[in-house]
Amino acid sequence: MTPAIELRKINKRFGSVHANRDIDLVVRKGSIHGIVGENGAGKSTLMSILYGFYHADSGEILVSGKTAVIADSRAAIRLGIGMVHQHFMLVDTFTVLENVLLGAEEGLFLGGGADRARAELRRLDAEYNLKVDPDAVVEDLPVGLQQRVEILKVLLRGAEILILDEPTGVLTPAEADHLFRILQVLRDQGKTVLLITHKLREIMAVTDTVSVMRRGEMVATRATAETTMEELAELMVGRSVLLRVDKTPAQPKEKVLVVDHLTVTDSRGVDVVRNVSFDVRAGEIVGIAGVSGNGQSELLEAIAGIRRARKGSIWIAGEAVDIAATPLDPAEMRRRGLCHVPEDRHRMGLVTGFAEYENAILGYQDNPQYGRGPFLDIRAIRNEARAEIEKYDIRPPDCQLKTASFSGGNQQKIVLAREIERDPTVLLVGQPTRGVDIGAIEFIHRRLIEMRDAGKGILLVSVELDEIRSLADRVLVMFDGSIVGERPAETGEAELGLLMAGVHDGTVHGAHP
Amino acid sequence: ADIQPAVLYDMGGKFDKSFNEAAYAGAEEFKKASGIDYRDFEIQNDSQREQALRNFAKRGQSPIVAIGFSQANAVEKIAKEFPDIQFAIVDMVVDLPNVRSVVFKEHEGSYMVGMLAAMASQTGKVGFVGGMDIPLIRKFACGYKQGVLAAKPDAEVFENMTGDTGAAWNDPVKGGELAKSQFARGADVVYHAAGGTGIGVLQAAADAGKLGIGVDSNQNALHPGSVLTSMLKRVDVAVYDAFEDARNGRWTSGVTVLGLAEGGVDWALDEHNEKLITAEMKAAVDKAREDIVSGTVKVHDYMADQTCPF
Amino acid sequence: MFETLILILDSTLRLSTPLLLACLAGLYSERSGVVDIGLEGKMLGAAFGAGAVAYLTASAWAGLAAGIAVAVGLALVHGFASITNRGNQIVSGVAINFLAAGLTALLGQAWFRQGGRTPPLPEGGRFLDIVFPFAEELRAVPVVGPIYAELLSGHNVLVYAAFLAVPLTWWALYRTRFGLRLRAVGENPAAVDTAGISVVLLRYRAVILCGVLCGIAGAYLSIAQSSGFIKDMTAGKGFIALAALIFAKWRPLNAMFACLLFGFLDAVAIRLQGQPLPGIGEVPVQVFQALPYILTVILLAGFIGKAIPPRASGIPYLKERT
Amino acid sequence: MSAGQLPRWVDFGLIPLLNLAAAFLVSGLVVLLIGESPLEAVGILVWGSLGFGEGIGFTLFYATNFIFTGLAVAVAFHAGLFNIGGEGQAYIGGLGVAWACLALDRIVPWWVTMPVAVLGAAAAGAAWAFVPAWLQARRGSHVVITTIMFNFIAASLMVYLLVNVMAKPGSMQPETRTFEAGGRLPMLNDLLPFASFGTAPVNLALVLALVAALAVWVLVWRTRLGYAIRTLGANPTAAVYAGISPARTIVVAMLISGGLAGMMAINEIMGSQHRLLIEFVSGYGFVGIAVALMGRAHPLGIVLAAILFGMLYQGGAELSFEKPAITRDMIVVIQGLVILFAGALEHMFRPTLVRIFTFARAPSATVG
Ligand SMILES: Nc1ncnc2c1ncn2[C@@H]1O[C@H](COP(=O)(O)OP(=O)(O)OP(=O)(O)O)[C@@H](O)[C@H]1O
Ligand SMILES: Nc1ncnc2c1ncn2[C@@H]1O[C@H](COP(=O)(O)OP(=O)(O)OP(=O)(O)O)[C@@H](O)[C@H]1O
Ligand SMILES: [Mg+2]
Ligand SMILES: [Mg+2]
Repeated sequence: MTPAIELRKINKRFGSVHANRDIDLVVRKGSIHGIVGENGAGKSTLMSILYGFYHADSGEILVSGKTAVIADSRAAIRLGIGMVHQHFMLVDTFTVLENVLLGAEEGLFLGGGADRARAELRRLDAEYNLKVDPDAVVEDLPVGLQQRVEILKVLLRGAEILILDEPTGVLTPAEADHLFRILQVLRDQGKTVLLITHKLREIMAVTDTVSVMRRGEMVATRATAETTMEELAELMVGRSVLLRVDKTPAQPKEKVLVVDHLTVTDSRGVDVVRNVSFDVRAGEIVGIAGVSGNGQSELLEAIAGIRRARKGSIWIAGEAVDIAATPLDPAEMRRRGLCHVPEDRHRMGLVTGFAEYENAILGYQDNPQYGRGPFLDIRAIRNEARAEIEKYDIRPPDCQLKTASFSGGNQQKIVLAREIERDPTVLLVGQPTRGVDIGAIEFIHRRLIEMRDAGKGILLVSVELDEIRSLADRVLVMFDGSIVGERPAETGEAELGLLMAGVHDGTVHGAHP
Repeated sequence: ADIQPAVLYDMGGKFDKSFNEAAYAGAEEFKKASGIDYRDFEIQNDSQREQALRNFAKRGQSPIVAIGFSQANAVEKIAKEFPDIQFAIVDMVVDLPNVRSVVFKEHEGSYMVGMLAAMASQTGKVGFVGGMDIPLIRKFACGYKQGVLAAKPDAEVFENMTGDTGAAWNDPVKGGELAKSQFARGADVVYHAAGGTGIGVLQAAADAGKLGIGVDSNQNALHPGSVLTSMLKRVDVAVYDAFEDARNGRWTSGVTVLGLAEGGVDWALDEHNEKLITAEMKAAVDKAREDIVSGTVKVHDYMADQTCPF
Repeated sequence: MFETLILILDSTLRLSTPLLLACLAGLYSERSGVVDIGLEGKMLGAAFGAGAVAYLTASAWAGLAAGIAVAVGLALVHGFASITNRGNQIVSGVAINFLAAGLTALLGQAWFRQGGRTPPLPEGGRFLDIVFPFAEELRAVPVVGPIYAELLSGHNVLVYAAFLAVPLTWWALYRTRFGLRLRAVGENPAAVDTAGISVVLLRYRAVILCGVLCGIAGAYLSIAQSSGFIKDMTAGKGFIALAALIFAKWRPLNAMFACLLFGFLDAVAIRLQGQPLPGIGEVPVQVFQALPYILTVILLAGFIGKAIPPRASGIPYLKERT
Repeated sequence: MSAGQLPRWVDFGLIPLLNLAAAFLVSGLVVLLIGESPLEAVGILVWGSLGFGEGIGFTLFYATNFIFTGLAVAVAFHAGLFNIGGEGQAYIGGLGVAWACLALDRIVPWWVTMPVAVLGAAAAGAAWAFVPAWLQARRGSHVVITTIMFNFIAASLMVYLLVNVMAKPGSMQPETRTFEAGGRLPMLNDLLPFASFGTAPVNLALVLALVAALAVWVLVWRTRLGYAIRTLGANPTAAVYAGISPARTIVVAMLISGGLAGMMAINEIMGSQHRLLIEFVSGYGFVGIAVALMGRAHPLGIVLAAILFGMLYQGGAELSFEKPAITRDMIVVIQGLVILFAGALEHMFRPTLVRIFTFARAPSATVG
């Protein structure tokens, strides 16, 4: 059978970076083909070339056995190729329908095309169980649903070959499973799927074949059935990797963070955090599990002093902070020993246009050790940044480089280094390993455990159930703004998954209006 | 040897449809009559006033005529630096032995056109549109009001200014709107002292079938039959005379005040507006001219006490 | 009183027309992600082109076409700099303002020798007011009469065009394929690109439309509202239009209301100027000159929330970070 | 934009030169069109601005204005704010200078008046920026609109004050009386023994401008406040995260911006005109936008761009003096072309140069 896709000697440079080097790849029709590799290995670049978003410097692409010239995405779409990008290509201010319609309008005016698209969305929902409200505005949707819109876009255009670039980075296990079931249906319908992911478990679970990339090269292709996670990890990183976190039982001491009856209202006036109470002790990691968009982000932000709480109070290291009354002041929280690794490093945790060393003091710019009076002591800051770079193995080790030029994993390490090295009493951590490759994940997890063992209290928010289960000592599950249950870390995935879906004590709790 | 005359225009530039343009016309006239070429310069900012005067002086240009009251400080300074060069300034007095100062009695000319406006008005309401609310323009407005009231004591005068930035002198659209607003309030004759803005004023008058009055140079021809008259301010004559006197060796320094008596200001009567000016009107303003020249009627000069009693 | 109001509103229409046209022009450009502070320059260039050609041909329509051609030409320069060469859009806009100010005066002087002015337009060179049927007959009818005869009737064709352009723009933006893509490219050009649509072409089309509308705005100034071009005759209207666009949060209907508001404030200030205010008495004329601007600031502070521009505006689209 | 692929001298030397050359090439075509020799015109322009002491003096005098207004735009820009109000802020800044000078010039020497005048200028300019700043910070009113409006309001206020309040009696000119020696900054010519700026009005304010440029550099890149300003400008959510108050930072940045714009008046009013007069800003505030953006909001770039514009102003004046056919409008066209080619089209030659240099460096690396 002719392969769906064949790539021959693809090369791509970005300036001095050789992102793809003589890549050969054969993708069987009607298969799910996984691609793994570290951050910056060149996976996204390769897929973007296939999708006509970038142009290869040299090489050949064959689609269904025929040489294809993919000059732009339009050509790719015409060849039946569809792509869900790692960074969503959605217009946030548009409705779902408008997003789906974009580029598939059928005619100069929107009326008819919109009706057809609506009907088509209903059909796809029926066929694949992909429900979204066509009139919802995309920026109001949780990320999981946003991704669903991306998939719908691809399906609506009748793609035969689907490329998904790190689709599960933002999904809950349940959502991910749902996605994989859809991919399997698609495969069974004869479509071809290219799946990029950092999660080897997923590779093992759904793919038929897997290719490994390292530093711009294609280093191996295996039938999934004939390989192991350990082998893949080693192929990716070039050394053997520990896939499990080693930790000893926690030894919790005094309460360092107490949250009491906290209620947070968002700009639309909806209560997004409802009457939440819990505490974190020194020397333990408390995990908050939940499907994204259930108030975890707002909870973290309220504790960190970034978002105003409507009701409730917080004690940090025994001292009360009346966060509903005092003006918001994240700086004050930091002075009290509460540090915060935000969920979204691009939006909040970093100024990507700054040099690395400048980001090393974000939030601590007023600390006395970084200067005298109103002035900053650049040398002191750089020294500290260099020390962190060394300690956290941030690559490239150049503190004057723009932060945007670091890969996601290294950017995450910059944020972690900054917050952990402040030696906080309480550390809030949101999504510490989102989009980060396994080598870096291993490192980050080890650091968090070390902190715990040094007697810090850590509040960890993650949508990765795996991460929560392997790091946390206690697990709180959030659903629709409330904490719906507390479980020990050993609790099974199934039980936590049910809680996350709002099912507990045998009843289903519907979302509040 | 021939003289080497020069003109320095004010910020509005030599084609401002106003006094700078009149100066340009005078210089051109001289060039045509005498065959002697002249230099000129349009400044772009205040710092160039001195610079340009000095540049002229260094090159031995003389006489150098500076147009506009804003040039006074610069003329004073440079005239001291170059005592052998003849300077003239229009619209302001600089008291130096080598400077001729030419000032105009704009109020007298405005008085005359004010009378004509009042007499031509059916409604007893007339308007005035100025460029910017500065003393010079108030001087125009005040003389005009006095003239209107002299001809029709119960007449009403609407007074508007265009704006407070340089654009006020080049905004025909706003000028037109101001005129229309005055027409809406019942005015049927409108006089402008607003440079390029006035073009819009006269246009609005023509469009509405009302009458406009031009300023500085003869603007009667812009809309024949719709421009009642123009208040002439003979800056052209001042420039021409300065050049001519220097050429003939009749140069005098000191202050020259040009009013009705000297023909420095006047109103325009030509084929474009002769149908609009009745014999009666003409007789009345001729009479007024005599009275002003003889001193029986005194037209109030706003600059004398910074007030306008009307 | 009622009549005064009608007259003020009438004046409002005339004053807001050029603002509205320029504002809509800016809307197309900025909705596509190309910031345009060169509205002023394009309008000025168009006013000159229209004035010059209307004088030479004695045809207002030829003048309009020339005005549009000039503005589109300048718009293409802006497009070349900011779309093709990914230059700084604000710098490019500033450059266009300078170029237009200089070139109109320079060429005007070279061609007509009247100091950058174009000569007064001949018969036919100007858009005249259109009087609706029975306007005069109906004038006497109370309330409706003045509204019909004074307010609705008796404007030139460009005024009607400007106000017609509002629903048209709304329709184009929200009901056509072009509009959908235009809005998308201003928010997230990468999304448009991956949908197989050329970002560059789309933005060029937006910028050209911007030129067309600026062209009409400029022509309105020189060959409809006035009769001829005068140097610098736009007198800051392009900047006010820009302010109106932000005020309107980049939406066509809002744009109309914003421009009407600016026009109205101007008309009121013109009307009030030189009249003693009840209870206050004689007020310096400068107060009235500043009034529209002061009121705008107050309105802005009081009623209009945050204006969030199209997300990608001002940022050149660059897919390969080379 | 990474500059890594081209040698530094190409990036910071050759490319700007090429851009300027392109601007002058097109300007030359326009000059040719009106029947003058472009070569001669360029000669006069360069000679007029740099060829002799007085020309240099004028160039530097204008550059002083542009440094102030350019820095003003740049500081706001770093905070993510587009301050188009430099024109009005500088105009009002003149009030501060005039009040100081009128009060002190007959009593104390200039060096006592100067600090008061500088403070006055900065305070007045800052005050004029305060309302737009406060409205942006508290009400979200777009600073672009409000600063445009405040330019117009400033013009009205100044006409009122100059005509009705501050004018010297009996004068046609809306201007204050001329300051005495105690209200005049010394000319650089008199200050520096070796200088030969002739009668050019370049004065001590130039030094002040350079100090301001240095201070802005320190402020933006070496202080905690500057860090806060840049963080806010680059990523407002990150600023909130970092405990930086957006409202406070907006107001502070705008006050500094307005203060810098206001200080332009020191050069014009105390340094050159020695009286407050109507419309003295005459567009320097707007040119500041171009200067700031061409200088990439960096003080050094701004100083260089300011000198370039100073050259265009002064050389342009000489040019239209020498060649009456080249009117002042021609100079505006040339300025526009320089802004276009050296500013907006700055990347035009880049791809070509990259190709040339990559080829030169690795001739064997065949591509495509
Ligand atoms: N638009 C771009 N401009 C310049 N260089 C780029 C660009 N995109 C990618 N690169 C370079 O290409 C290399 C490969 O990047 P790519 O995004 O393909 O990695 P990836 O394998 O998808 O990594 P990740 O797992 O983090 O998504 C990077 O190291 C980077 O240096
Ligand atoms: N301006 C640039 N020039 C060269 N390389 C760059 C530049 N910007 C980013 N890169 C490289 O591109 C690679 C991918 O960048 P990107 O921001 O996509 O990181 P990422 O690993 O995909 O992060 P994330 O997972 O958060 O998306 C990084 O390895 C980085 O070194
Ligand atoms: Mg990737
Ligand atoms: Mg990535």
